[in-house]
Amino acid sequence: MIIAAGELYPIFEWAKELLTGLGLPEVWQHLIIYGALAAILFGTLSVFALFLVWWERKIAAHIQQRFGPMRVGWHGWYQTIMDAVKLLQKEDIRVAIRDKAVFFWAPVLCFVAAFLAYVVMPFGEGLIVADLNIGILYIMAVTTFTVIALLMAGWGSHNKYALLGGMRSAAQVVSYEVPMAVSLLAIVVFTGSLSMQDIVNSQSGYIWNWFIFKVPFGPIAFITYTIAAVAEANRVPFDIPEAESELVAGYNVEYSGMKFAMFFLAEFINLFTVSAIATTVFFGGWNGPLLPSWVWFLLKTFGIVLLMMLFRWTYPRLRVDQLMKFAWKFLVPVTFANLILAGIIKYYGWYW
Amino acid sequence: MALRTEEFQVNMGPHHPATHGVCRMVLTMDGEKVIKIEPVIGYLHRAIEKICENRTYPQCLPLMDRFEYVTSMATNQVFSMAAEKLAEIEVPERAEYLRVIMVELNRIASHLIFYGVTAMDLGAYTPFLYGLRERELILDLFEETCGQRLTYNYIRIGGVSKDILPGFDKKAHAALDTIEQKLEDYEGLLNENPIWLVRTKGVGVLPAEVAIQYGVSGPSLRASGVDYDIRRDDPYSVYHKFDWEVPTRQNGDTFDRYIQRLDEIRVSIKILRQAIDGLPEGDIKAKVKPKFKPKEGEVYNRIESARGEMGCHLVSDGTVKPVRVKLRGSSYNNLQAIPAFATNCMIADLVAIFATMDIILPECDR
Amino acid sequence: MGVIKKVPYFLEKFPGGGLLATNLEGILSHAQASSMWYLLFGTACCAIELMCTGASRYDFDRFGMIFRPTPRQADLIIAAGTITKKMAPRLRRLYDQMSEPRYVIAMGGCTIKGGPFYYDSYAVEKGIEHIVPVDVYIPGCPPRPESLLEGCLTLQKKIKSQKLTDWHEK
Amino acid sequence: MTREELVAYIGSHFEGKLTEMETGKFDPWFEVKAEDLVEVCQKLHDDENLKFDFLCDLAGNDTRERFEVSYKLVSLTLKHRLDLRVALDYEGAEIESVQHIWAGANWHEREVWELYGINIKNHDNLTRFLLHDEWDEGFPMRKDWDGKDFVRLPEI
Repeated sequence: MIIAAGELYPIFEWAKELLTGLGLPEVWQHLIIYGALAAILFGTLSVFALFLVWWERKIAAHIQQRFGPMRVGWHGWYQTIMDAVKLLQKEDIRVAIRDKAVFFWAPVLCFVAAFLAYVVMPFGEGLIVADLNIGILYIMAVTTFTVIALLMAGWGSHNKYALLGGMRSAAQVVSYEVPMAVSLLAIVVFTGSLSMQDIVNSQSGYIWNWFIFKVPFGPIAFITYTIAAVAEANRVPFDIPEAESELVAGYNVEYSGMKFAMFFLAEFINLFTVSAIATTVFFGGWNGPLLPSWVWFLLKTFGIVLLMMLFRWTYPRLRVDQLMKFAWKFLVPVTFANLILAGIIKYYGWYW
Repeated sequence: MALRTEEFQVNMGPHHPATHGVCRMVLTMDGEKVIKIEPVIGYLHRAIEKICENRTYPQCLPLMDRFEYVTSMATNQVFSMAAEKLAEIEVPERAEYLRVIMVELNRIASHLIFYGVTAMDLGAYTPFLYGLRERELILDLFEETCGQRLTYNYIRIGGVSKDILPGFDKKAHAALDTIEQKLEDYEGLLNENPIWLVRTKGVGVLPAEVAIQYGVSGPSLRASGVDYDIRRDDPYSVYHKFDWEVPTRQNGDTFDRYIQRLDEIRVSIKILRQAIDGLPEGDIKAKVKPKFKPKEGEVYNRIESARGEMGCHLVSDGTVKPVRVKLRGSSYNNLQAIPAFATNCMIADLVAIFATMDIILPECDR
Repeated sequence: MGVIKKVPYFLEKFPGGGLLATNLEGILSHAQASSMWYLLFGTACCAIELMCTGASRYDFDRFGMIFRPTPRQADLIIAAGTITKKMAPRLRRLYDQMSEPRYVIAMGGCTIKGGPFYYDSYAVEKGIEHIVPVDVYIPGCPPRPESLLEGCLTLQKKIKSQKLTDWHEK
Repeated sequence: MTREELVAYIGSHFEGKLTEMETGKFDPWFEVKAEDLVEVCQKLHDDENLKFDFLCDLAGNDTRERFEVSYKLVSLTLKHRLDLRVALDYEGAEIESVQHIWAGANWHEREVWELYGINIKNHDNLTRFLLHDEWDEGFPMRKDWDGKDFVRLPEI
């Protein structure tokens, strides 16, 4: 069992004992436990995504001096649940001229890819599904699935706007993958490990042990990472794949009902993912006093999500060529310089 | 080996979020680049000119509101002025002042919509709501004066329909102060925003010669460096009594067209303050017979609306119905000029250009 | 129709399932009514009032109504403004592209019966009920934001009073 | 140039091709023959002292006896205004395009062609754009036009 010590450890220990008591072979035990874990993760993250949608609408509303959803529940707290139930009821429109398989699998792939990253995400002390020793590399790899899904959606819809959106998203995500990975690498160079758990552990102790404060390259890496992450999550100012005023709705222009809901939720789960990575790598992950570790993790993550939401409701969007220029001519050199700086600092030990 | 590439056609509109109504543009695209633009209009052609020939002069006025609903005060004014010129009616001074007040307030409201919509087309949703929020202050003033929020029918032949209520001046001054204060917020939100600057500066440059060739008028023309404002160069109403100047910009790019309109809000506020303070006492309407019959003749009357030159060519044969009402909307020419200078831009820039030219479709289609 | 609509029929086959189905029906129509996403469709004057209703002072979002640029994801089409004969096929097409269940609000005099262009305009469609089925009519030229909100609430009431059997017809 | 100077200047420089009309109480109105139109417009546009570089509006009109097409010109640099009018016979009404002088005339001429049925010579894009695609009821702005959706309101 990879689940290490943590607050929920006794529960898993108990479950394991129960299963052993039933006399199941070990393969079945693992299957059941991982199945349960997957279900728990799926449930929690779906709830997070629903919450984030509502939260974003409220934040946007209050920035714009409105109220936002008010009618269903206290301050409309179950508005997004209602939206989801409504989307479930909607007719599933399949465009007549479409690439059938691609059109069908695109939202599924997008939705699944959004969850994959959580395999190695340390939610709390010991709350990690699998502490892979290539943790960050794995995350970088699986989050890129999203771009394939969006490209598939754009291609399969047989719609010019969708195709343009898909192409834009491919260009954008591929470009911003580089600065994102390199800015994370600066931290990896420092810790010497790709494992998420190790990264969190090396920031334990006091607040100045967090990488954003600990090392001079930390803040730079955080800023470059945040910019790239916003682009990765397809949000304003980098929301060109679904730019409303240009491409109507971009890649999801032909999707209705539940398929659209999948894209929609995946977008918010991606937002949560990139924020969670930032928390883990720069803000000490679940480290924190008094409160349980997972509470700290969520607090920090939601803080970063809030930052990204504030970006969204204040900035205009960039043009596609400017976006590329910014990635390749500014972010990539800066992140590489930062990586070299990290190496030098690590080599000479200029940190506390 | 070179890959074979193909141009493709995109049909932008008639229902598209960025066309502000029902303009359709057939774009030939090379990837993201627009290499040919063909505007198609007529989706809102309601035959207002034909209907006007079928109605009496006062009955035409409500249709004028629908001709250009964003600045309906100006459309009322242009028609009323043309009819007054034909009938040789002298408008009382108070009515002229009230007209100036209402038209200038309406101009501000229109530019606030412009501000919001342009920001929304460039991806920033919040300024859109800010713009509309301040616009509501102006609509409140209109509502208490003439009872409508959008289609006022306030400026009538011979004067205005109702006098302002007591306390209007205080409310108007308060609204103007708020708007002036919020203008700084707007500029802080966008003008110093690097993303906004790279999106607008140097994008979609409209050279002055092209603008004049195509008959582009109003703020879009002045942003290209042509100093021409009908309020000053062909004075009508009481504009010559106020102290104001015409702002111009030199570059003619998207940014200049945007900032030009914010400058014009300031000018309008300046005019408005003087007009509200200097409002004379007197009648609000000249004596006009219920059966309004102008003399036989022909007149072309032009005023400066929020989008540029608005004209009304009125032909009368001495009966109660006009023979011909031709309305000249500035968007008609402004839209026509877009293919001339916007070709070979990105599709995102086209949206920005379309927004900053401030095209309102009913003005084109009528 | 979404999969979930088949569930009530399935439930009714079991004893006591009718009660469940009724509750489910309530929940489903409540969900529909409280998240009506409207299509950004405005042609003339009413579009400005539609914009104002979406803006800060009147705030559509309170009722869970947000705009969607694409008809596929919209539940409600607020036909705001004059529909001309040239525009009519496009409106029909947009309506056809929307996914069921879909609703139409005719906003303003022009969409009801041609409005000020009724008698003598050769280009205006005299009422959009010739083109699309209309659920709620809102008179006015243009209607005030309050009356638009009232119209939306009326539509909510209508949706909430729908029965399962209605869905087949709609 | 003031109004009087403008009228005098035009009177002396256009060899009688422009005749002033009574109706011009506000801006000077001139009548020009259809065959002289392009030449006159070109001269109005190019003349150093006139420089009418801005075409505000181009409107057709049906007076029941004849068609009229009017051109409203402004000089943005010299700030003076002038209106031109061309009278055309009802049968075979035809006029030369001025879009090579003022590019903005393009759509206005198209509109005149579409709504009045006045043919425009040398126009590069005479296609229908205001009326809907299946339109077959003739030219709606003509006075004698009577379409099925058009109810003439009673005379007062």
